[in-house]
Amino acid sequence: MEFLSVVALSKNFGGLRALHELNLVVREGDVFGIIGPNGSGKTTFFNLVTGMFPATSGDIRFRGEPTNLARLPSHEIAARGISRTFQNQRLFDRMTVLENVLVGMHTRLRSGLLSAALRLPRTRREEQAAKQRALDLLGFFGDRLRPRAEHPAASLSYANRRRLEIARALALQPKLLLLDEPAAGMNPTESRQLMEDVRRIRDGGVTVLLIEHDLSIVAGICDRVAVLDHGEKITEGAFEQVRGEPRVIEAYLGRSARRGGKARERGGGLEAGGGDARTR
Amino acid sequence: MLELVEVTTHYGPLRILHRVSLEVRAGEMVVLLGGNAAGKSTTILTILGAVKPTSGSVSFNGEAITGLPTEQIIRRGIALVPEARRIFRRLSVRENLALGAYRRRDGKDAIGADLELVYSLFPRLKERERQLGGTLSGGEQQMLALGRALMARPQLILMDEPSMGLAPALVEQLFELIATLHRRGLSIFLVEQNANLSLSIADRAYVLQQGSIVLSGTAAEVLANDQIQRAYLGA
Amino acid sequence: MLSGFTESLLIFIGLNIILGLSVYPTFSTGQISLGQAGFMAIGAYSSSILSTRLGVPFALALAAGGAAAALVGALIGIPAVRVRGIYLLIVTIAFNEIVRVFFLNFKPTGAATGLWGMRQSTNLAWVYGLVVLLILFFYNVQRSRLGRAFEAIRQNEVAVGMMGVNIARAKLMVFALGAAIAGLGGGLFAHYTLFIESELFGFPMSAEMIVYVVLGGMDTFWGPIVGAILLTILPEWLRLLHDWRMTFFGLLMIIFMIVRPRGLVGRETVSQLSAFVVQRLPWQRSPRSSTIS
Amino acid sequence: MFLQQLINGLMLGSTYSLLAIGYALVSGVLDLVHIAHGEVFMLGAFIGLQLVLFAKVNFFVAMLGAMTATLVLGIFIERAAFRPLQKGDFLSPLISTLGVALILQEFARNVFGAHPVGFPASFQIKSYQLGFLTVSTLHLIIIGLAFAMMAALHLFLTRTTFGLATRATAENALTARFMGINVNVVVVATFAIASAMAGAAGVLLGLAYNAITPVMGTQIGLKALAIIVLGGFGNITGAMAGGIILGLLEVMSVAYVSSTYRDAFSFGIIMLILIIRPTGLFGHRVHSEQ
Repeated sequence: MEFLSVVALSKNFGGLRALHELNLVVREGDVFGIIGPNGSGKTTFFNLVTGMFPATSGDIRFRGEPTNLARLPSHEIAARGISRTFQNQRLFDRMTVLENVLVGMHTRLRSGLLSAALRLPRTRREEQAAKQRALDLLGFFGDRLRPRAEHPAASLSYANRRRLEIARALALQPKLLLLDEPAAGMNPTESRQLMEDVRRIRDGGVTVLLIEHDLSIVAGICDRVAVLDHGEKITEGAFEQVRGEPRVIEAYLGRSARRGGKARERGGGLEAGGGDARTR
Repeated sequence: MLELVEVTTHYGPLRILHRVSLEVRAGEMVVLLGGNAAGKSTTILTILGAVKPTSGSVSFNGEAITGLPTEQIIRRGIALVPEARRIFRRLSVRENLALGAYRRRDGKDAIGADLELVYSLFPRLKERERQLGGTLSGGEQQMLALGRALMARPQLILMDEPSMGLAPALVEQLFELIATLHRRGLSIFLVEQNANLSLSIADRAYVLQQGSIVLSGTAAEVLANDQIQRAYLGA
Repeated sequence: MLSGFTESLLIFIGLNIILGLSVYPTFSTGQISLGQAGFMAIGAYSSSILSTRLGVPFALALAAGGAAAALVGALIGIPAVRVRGIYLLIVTIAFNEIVRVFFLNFKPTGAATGLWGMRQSTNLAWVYGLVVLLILFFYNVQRSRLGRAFEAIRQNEVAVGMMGVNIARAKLMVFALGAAIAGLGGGLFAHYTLFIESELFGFPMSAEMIVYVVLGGMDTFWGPIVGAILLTILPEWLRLLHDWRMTFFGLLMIIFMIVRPRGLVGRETVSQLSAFVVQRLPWQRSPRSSTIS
Repeated sequence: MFLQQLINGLMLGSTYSLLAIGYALVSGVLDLVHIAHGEVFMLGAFIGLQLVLFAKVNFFVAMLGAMTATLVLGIFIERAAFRPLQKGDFLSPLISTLGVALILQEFARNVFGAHPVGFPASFQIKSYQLGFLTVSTLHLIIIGLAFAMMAALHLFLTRTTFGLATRATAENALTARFMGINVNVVVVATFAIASAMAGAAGVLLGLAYNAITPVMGTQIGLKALAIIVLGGFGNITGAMAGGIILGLLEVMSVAYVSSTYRDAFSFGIIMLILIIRPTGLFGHRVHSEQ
């Protein structure tokens, strides 16, 4: 049984090919890196796995279940145990740190409108337990978040906001966690701590998919990586193997001007390549 | 011509640029290299007044332009080829080009002559001049964005990652064209991720990493330095 | 004993609180309904018909009015939750107009001549009983799983979907809820004024309800309450302005949007106030004191 | 009979279009809703009437006067109720212009009185019999002026550099800035033009119905809002078509269905269309990228 298998996954935006025929298998318990230059389709891939928009074609299967995730709305995907963080941070800024984590627990709580309105003992107990567990989750990051539980999320430092996103995603009790550039905006010390945190998450039994532009982090924690360029997977393997490959260097640094200069096309070649759907 | 002195910018609490100093002299082509999220686009937006620096100054032709409204900076002779092209999709090709010349006051004839010049550079645009921008292919949109900037008859062109999202063959074609424009005397400030190709056509280069300039020199020096590899592929 | 004037002012304050609160549920998910007067009309007309023509007891007629409005709210809500922002605004305005024109022409409810013959069953106890119930309701829901989901939808719809919240269902729920509250308010209104006509339930009424929320504050349910109180009392104080009261209101709205676009009562106002109160309650040990630093 | 209704519908529809087209322009450039646009329309009608009644000017002069007054009013509204607002919020401009609407309505009520007033035509109305069809000078003048103004706006937008800048700003204000366009000037001009057109529409509709009231702005403003949403928010051609369609629909529903349900009928159709096509009839499908 494959943990996450992606078969021929494609996404077009109008005429723009953001992701093309992606095939990928992620093993349970791995930290799997998705790398590639800007606009290579990494975030589009995350958005497809989490149901932010439907795929143009292709399959995403999770834990051997017959359902194709590429067709499901995001809340159903979340309920199956996949959660994520966002590259450009999507915290609930005007809610407290604790409330942010509690929203992450939504699928694990039961109470409906009526029992909430009447505040039945059952609801009260559930809330109490949820709060305790949310505090425990904040404690995952030591003293970084827990003492700030009652502060609005907007008041957190940048690194703490990244941590809160992770805590909120963990509140869903995911089997698979997608981290989209979790180290962006962190200084080197914070980045090192983050690597440690990701390892602890993995050791806790959560498989991790990771997009990261800081390749030293990728080198430090990823068991395997896939390299995307122009919406296609150009290679896959252990990072140390992959990083020396000419295609990868080319993807990152661009083709050397001295090679391939003759391969020009006039007119007919004027087509868009892949474009990442992200905006910054 | 263009000079940034110790420019620092923030986005909310996050510092994007840290004391960035760089310069483009008249007739030069300077490339600013950097990996994902290094602060390249922010540098461009700061030059154009769309992002206000927390400290430091920007000057153009010896005149401080820090904090001026964008349209006044444009009027001084800077044109932009924006990131992801950003052409007007609901306007025709010709109207897009006309907008490039919006700030010009040197008369219909001069503008008309430049339109012909742009059409001679990009015959494809002439064929499609009545089509809406949104119907063009990615490569054609890039041509249009470049043509639109040329229509301003600028002293300096800023280009924000023109290679992004284009097929490799097309990127080479584009860079050849940029090199031609430069040879004809245009000053260019090119922001790129594609290091090898842009260094092969530029005069000088700066390398931006996490918001700071970590390396600068002539294009040949930078190309030879192995630190560039590190700036992109990690330490 | 209250004077007639004071009592009627208090009743109208209470009614307006209820109407303001009817806007709040949709607001709490970041949506906006400019058609609440339509639901109010449905509640008012159906409860009045039940109490006058069929002799149904007041409480039952009132509940039925609320239920009818909720039902229509759910029916309208199913397609309405697919549209958002300006489009939802138009759908709700259009709904309001349709309801108004319907009652203007519907013979069994008096058409253009209006409907009367209700007994004055609405009194201070009924109005403020409902206000208290609603406050309890909103207070409890706000700190529950659903209340957090609503607030999260308002703050970041994309993220909340990926937290496993079924956004369409939540929006439908608040739409129907707001309709029910407006329906109850309409029933109380009809059994106090004893005369209703369709012109009462047009766009201006819906707009007024929105204004309670927007001026009072849209972050918590205390906002519409404060807004309704102020905006009902203020005109009474402003008698001296005579014919220029609306001008004063208009100016107030513009100034508020410039100076305090989230309204008078913000989230921080409420938390500061409640912390202040909690600290002064000798018998209450704050459960949160350990985490407030 | 049907042809007659068509002419009547066209007359009503062309004034709706005139109002809606300016509304679409403002909404497109600002990406916002301006609730008081209907009140500007109403004031235009009253000012035109005052000029005809008291200044005894010719109808066309009165219309120009009304347009000038509403143009100034539009600039004032932009200054007072739009520009000081924080950017990017959908609700604030809605409420602040609702405030403007309240003020303008009360102003009209206090100054001009709350009761409907007749709007005399200051020119000779002749009727021409074409078979079964009666076409009056009224029809011709209203339809003619409305279309002439819409054509003028069209020419302005497509043939002038400033019109081009306006369309560019409507599509993407930031990129427009990068072209050197002063977006603030474009916004003010847009308000001025749209308000002048609303004033003209007010005078024309007053003439067509021979009755104006201080509250008519709300109802017609809501209809115009519905029209521009129907036509695809900010889409000017869509707004023009939407106005004509709504005018025809209303006249036909009065003629063939029932006069009392007229407004319910048109709003019902608007609601139905929005529910089936959530971005309007002529709306651009927005990418779901972000």
